[in-house]
Amino acid sequence: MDVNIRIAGEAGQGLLTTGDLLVGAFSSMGLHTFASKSYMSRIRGGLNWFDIRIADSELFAPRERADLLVALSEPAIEILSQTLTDDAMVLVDGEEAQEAAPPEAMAVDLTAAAKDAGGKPMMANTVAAGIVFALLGYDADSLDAYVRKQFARMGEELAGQNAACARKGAELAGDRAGRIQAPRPADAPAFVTDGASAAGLSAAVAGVKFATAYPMTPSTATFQYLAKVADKYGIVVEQAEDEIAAINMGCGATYAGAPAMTTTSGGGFALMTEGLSLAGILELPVVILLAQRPGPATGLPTRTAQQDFRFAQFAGHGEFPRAIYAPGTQKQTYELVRKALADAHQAQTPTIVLTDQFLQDAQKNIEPLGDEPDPIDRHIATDAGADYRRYAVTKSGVSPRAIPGGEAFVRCDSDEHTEEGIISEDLAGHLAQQDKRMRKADVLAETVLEPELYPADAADAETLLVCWGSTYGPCREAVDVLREQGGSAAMLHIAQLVPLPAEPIARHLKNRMRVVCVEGNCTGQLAAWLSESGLIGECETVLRYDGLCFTAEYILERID
Amino acid sequence: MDVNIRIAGEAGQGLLTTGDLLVGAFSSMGLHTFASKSYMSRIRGGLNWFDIRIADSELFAPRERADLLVALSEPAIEILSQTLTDDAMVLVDGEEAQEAAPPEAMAVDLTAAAKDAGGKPMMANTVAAGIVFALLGYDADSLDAYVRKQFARMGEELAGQNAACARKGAELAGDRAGRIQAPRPADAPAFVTDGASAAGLSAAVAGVKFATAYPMTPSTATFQYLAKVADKYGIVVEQAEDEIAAINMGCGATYAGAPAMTTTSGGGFALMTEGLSLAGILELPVVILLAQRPGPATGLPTRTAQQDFRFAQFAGHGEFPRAIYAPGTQKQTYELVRKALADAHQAQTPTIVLTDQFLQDAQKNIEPLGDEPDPIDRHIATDAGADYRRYAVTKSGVSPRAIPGGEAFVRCDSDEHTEEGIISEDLAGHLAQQDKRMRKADVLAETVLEPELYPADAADAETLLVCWGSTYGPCREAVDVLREQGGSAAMLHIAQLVPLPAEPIARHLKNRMRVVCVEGNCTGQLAAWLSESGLIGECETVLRYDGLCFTAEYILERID
Amino acid sequence: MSVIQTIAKADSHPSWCPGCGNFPILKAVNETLDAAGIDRRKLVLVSGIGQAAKLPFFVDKPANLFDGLHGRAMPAATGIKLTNHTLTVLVTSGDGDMYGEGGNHLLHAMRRNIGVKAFVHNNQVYGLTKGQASPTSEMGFETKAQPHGVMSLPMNPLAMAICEDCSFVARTFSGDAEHMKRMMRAALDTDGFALLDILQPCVSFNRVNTFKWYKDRVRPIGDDHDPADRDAALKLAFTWGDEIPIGIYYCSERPSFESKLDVLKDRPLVEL
Amino acid sequence: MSVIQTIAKADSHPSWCPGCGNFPILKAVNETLDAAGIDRRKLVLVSGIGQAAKLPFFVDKPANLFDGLHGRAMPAATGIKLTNHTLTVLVTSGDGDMYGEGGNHLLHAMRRNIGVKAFVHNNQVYGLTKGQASPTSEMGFETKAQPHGVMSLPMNPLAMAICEDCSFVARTFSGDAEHMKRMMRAALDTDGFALLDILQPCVSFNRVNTFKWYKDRVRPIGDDHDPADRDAALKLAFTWGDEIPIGIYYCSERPSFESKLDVLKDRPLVEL
Ligand SMILES: Cc1ncc(C[n+]2csc(CCOP(=O)(O)OP(=O)(O)O)c2C)c(N)n1
Ligand SMILES: Cc1ncc(C[n+]2csc(CCOP(=O)(O)OP(=O)(O)O)c2C)c(N)n1
Ligand code: SF4
Ligand code: SF4
Ligand SMILES: [Mg+2]
Ligand SMILES: [Mg+2]
Repeated sequence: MDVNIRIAGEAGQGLLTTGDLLVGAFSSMGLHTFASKSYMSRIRGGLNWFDIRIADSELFAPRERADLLVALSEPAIEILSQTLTDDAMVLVDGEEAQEAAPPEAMAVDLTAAAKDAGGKPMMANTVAAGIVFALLGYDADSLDAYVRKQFARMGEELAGQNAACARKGAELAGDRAGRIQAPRPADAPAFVTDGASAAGLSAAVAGVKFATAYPMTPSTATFQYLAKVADKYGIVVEQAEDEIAAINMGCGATYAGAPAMTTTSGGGFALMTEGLSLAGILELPVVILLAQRPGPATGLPTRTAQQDFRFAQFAGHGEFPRAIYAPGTQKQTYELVRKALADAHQAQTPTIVLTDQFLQDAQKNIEPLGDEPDPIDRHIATDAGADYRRYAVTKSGVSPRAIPGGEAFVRCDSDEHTEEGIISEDLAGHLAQQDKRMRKADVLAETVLEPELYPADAADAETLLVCWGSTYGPCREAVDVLREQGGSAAMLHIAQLVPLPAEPIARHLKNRMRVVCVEGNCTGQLAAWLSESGLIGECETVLRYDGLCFTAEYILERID
Repeated sequence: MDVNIRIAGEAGQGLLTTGDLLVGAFSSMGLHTFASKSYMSRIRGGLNWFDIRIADSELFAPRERADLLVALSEPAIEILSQTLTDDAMVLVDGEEAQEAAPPEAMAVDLTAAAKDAGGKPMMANTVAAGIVFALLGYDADSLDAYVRKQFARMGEELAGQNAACARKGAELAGDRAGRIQAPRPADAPAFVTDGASAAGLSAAVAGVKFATAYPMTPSTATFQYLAKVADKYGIVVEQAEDEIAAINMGCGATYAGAPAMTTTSGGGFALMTEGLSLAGILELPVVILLAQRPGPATGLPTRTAQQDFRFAQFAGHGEFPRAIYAPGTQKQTYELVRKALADAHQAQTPTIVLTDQFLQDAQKNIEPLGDEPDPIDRHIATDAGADYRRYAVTKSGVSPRAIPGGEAFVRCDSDEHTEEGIISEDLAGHLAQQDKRMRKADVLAETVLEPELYPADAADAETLLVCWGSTYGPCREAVDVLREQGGSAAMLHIAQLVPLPAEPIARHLKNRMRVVCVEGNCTGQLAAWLSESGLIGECETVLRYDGLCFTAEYILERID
Repeated sequence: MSVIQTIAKADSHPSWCPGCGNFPILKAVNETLDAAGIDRRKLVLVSGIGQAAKLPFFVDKPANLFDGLHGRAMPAATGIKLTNHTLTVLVTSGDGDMYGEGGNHLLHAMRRNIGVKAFVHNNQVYGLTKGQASPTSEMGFETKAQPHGVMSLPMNPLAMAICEDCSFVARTFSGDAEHMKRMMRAALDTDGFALLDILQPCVSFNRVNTFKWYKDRVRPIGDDHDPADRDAALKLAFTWGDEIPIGIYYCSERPSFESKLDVLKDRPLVEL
Repeated sequence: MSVIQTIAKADSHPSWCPGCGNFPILKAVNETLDAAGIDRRKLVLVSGIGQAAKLPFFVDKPANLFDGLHGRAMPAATGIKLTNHTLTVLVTSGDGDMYGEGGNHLLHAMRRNIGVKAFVHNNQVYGLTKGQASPTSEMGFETKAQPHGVMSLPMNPLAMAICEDCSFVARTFSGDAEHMKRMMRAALDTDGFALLDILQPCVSFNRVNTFKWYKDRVRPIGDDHDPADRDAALKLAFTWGDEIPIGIYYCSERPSFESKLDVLKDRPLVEL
């Protein structure tokens, strides 16, 4: 039992305010909530929407059709009224929107209502929330309480006005109250996060001390999250003049001993590839959060995609080991940013976390993520002396890591070098260093994350949907539907793509009647990687690359 | 029957002058010649060498051991005397070198000899050439004639002095004359070229009008070749402030209608990947010559490698079609730079030619390459009018290409765009454009270059060495040796890697007892690509990544 | 099931915020091109990525356009100009684009003195990415990426241009249409590289350097200023605060890059 | 069969050409570090790629060093300094590295005024890649890549630095050891960012700006020059030709970037 609420209008109309309010309020009631954003690359105008799904059991993805459309502009009505379920309700604000609305739509002048209730015009958002609450049959008290708490720090007066507006909304719903059959509050946690914040929080908690980036959608939210919490965690957050500077600053910072992260999207990542190679030869634990969006080039800046995995896999000239992670949920984003930092420090090599616009922006209420500092091990050798050799050849390939400022002299060089880190053209030495560096791929492999089979006991499900990254949720929900319908289906989600956990994947792929790779790109990048790794031959795919995220419906339609 | 002459010493000692003189003289006599360079990343000092192989039949590769070492420095003796055949001769110049030389070495003061002969000190090189000629038993007259012709443009006096020095050298050989058994002159052509020049000449002939680059070894030689012939062919050659500027200038130039090329090596290519993606979405026929050297990062700037194929394959964010070529010989470099330009213009998408330090520098005498302008078809639609749509959706994916300045307005945009080239966030339009762009992969596939089986009739050879790029020569010679020894071996050389000529490769791979990929990297990049393409499973490899080029010996030692 | 793909209708042009300083700039560009009698078929509008960089899409009459990568308008424009120097090549882009990501290209374009004209919409902020500091943001400017305010000195692009002996260096203000048009025209009439910095309020993200803020400060440069006088020009370039000079700071008689290339003497490269 | 891999023996250090201006620079660096009493364990030498950029490998006493990518010494140095501001971070690199590929970073390092010192070995040529023009090569300078001579105006890094209010801007000459050491010391003693341009003959590829050429032209700046006087400093920066001023052009009292960050007040980032 779930309801999907779509709030739509122009950029600048305050959709996010209404949306955030509702997400918070629903979550505070114990409802399971999943919210996602769809917006255009502009500051005003256009057509944006904010989807909020609520349910009495855990949600993992958005769905395509909405049960309630709150439309604040004409195009919002025109375009999105084709995306509703059969008995959906429509709430419109504004004259233009009203004209375009179907006759049965509920039309309100939200701003007038806010003023009516003694509030300010911008509290129209709270009125809208009040109406939505009532339409769903929820008690106005819960919203009132949440609103008061939320606006408390702005002073009692404002909080009171907002609460009045919320109640005004409930009132306006009139006899439509409860018209939409809504899930009952369950015991879902009140803590809400999106992928971008989960990534930022994870980095802060894991001890990132140096964060630098050049703004680029959809990665900026993580960078700005770090800026916001910088004082609390003691982080230097600096906007770089360009992405090249960002990654090279990161190389400098990790050399000097601070865990460092940089955030970017495809175009910025492209500019970082030379620096990635630098981190490879200098053996620096640089971590890149690559939040994907559709390319090529500028492409669709505010949309979602999973197109840059293979680019990330081979990015940078020359050969060096790396790890690539692709978390599926907000929680896993938190876990894997930490793992990316830990692995990078353990193996002394760069690692990359792939997210995307959908995951960056998607909000969900989950068990609170730890926010106490809990730094990863930097693996710093504190006993290094004057005879220290930064690139000592070892069995594992990992050399003792000292940082400058102590007894040891720390020398590193982007040319091939001796064990001491001094430029050298000795080819035997080069072979020793190259082999040493490549051996670290095994170090990364030792702690590789197992793919997740869902349901965990579906070892003999006939159809296996294989996916990575943010496709987790939609795939999982598709599997639920298939199984409810009596199908024999499961999902295999691969959250660490490099090194590939080949053995467990092979095990999970064995004896399946049907394997389908579900990916947000048009070439089947995971499918190709599995094929290269000898794990599958030609393989069925469900690909989406229109810029929107997957949904269970989208997948189900294509695998029947 | 072949002889390998190794001229070694410090940077700045004029090795190249001696080497070039000998290569020219041998070639002018009809000998088959193959010369390659090994040098350090410095301007003076160190240890460089220049290998010249001569034979009475065509040569394709260097060999590891030398029959004659001309050593101009102490390390040249010490290090390289371990690289000689059993009855090799050694010629040393300079006091230091003399002391380190084996007793049976021939020691000469070349500079004194030059002065003796009435020449200048720098003509010591010509004296050395004279000695080498004599040791090989070749007639001093041929060298004399070649030297006179070569130095003619510097005036009769200098030419005469050089000729005298050459004769002086012959005289100094004394009774050692003819001591080395040398091949008889055959009917090899006098035209000598290296890969770098062949690439440059091809570009000039094919009508490249705009060349821009930022200097980077080993690509610079091609760029400087273009600068040299710029006036003759009417080319604007401009050094860019960085590689990012280079590729973006190339995008601008191709948009405006000029065939354009940029040359770089791995690190510079990394900086170009964002621009590559731009060429992908703008559908511009930008061509990159990527001359490989060992990485990561600065790596070994003057050495050779084949490490950047997969990086090139996936470089650039988002998904778009491209073609990648990897010529095996100087002649094929000439052919494939042209093909890269032609294909790029036909499919309106970027293409990449992979060479490497070995191929860039390797000289060989071959049938003269055409130097008359013979421009490729730019596929420009001259009849485009006011209603022109740059990105018209067509069946092939290729849209009519107009250039600005005529009746048609030419609009292009790095964001996703309408058929008119106007920024658009319409997702249906995006799908249409993305599908259109990707269809061009088929256009590229239509003209894909077949791999070469050597020998051509070796369809049932048991062992197949599979290689790409400059490994052609060493592999081919290894196959010759195996077959001479009664083995059943062949080579499959894949000179176009993307799109992969899968069908013919599959045909050639069928029923082989043994398939070995021979590559200049440590991860087996072609092997992985063949595996991804479903053409082979796990496969044997012979990899070399010490910075030196392959030789037949190296391969043979590893496949027994 | 309906897939929400057709949102073309919502894709209104221009996509700027109401009240944005880009509107008057657009109008001035349209009018200047008309006044200068520039054949739009011989015009290429080049830009990078950003709010300002969308200008080429919004001009009133069709023209050729090349919207490249963020920060890379100058090299693309250089490639276009060298390939066909009979074209008028006009770059319109933002301060982040031209002074931040593209800083190196601007510097070296000035050295070359390529015959491209650049109009930089200087709103002292990153508009399209929602309000981070740009290279010209003032110290103390607070944003979500700079919660403690900008700590770096704003860049001085005009001083830099004067030092590199740029052919034409001027500043104007989007709030003064006539001045803007005069400056744009003068830039277009320049032979070599022309840099025109346009002060432009961003109503959504720059609450400090507002229309009024600029309006209160801009002061046209007096007739007594000699644009050939480098020292005087630099003095103007260092004037920023209570007073901001607008007008032509500096002119230099350097020949354009393309005029020096023998290979372009007879005809443009594209015809060779 | 012998594989030719062990050429370590031939890998002599320093790997510069005999007579190169880098040798006296190296000597001056060694002596200045000694004179300043800098604990080499608290020193990080940072550079990019090029002949000049090899200096860190050749210093007489061991130090920490970071030899990064071509053109990217400044951002790496910035990352190092911000991570541990108790370290002395000294960049030594070439004109191509710092003014060409790295131009944007230099510009923005000045804006930040990060407490890094940069010594730019300005030989007006690309040495390591065998003689192409650099951003400071003079017009008409002929090379294999510029057979018709350089057509762009040489960049004026000192003027640019003065315009961006760089804390310390000076020029010296590798042929004047005492002067060099004085300038190096003054740079090291600067709190914010210091730019020291060092004129350096390249005997292999620059046959125009030779030792004699520089020697005949360099002229120490008189005591009457006030480095706080921007206009006077700019005048010096535009003096190039028969006379080239060496000495401190400009000084500014801006606080360093790192001194403004609250989070660094108590201890360096690396200890947090
Ligand atoms: C390589 C790259 N990095 C970052 C971005 C994201 N980006 C787009 S526009 C922009 C800044 C725009 O600022 P400005 O140039 O001042 O233009 P404005 O929007 O203010 O007019 C940024 C950082 C990008 N598109 N490409
Ligand atoms: C990204 C990249 N581009 C190009 C190169 C090649 N490269 C190495 S050093 C150099 C120029 C060196 O010139 P400069 O900085 O002036 O130093 P110099 O050798 O003259 O001391 C270049 C172009 C490189 N290593 N990396
Ligand atoms: S964000 Fe600022 S610059 Fe962009 S359109 Fe809006 S007001 Fe103009
Ligand atoms: S090439 Fe020039 S800069 Fe490099 S070491 Fe030789 S003389 Fe010095
Ligand atoms: Mg701006
Ligand atoms: Mg230099």
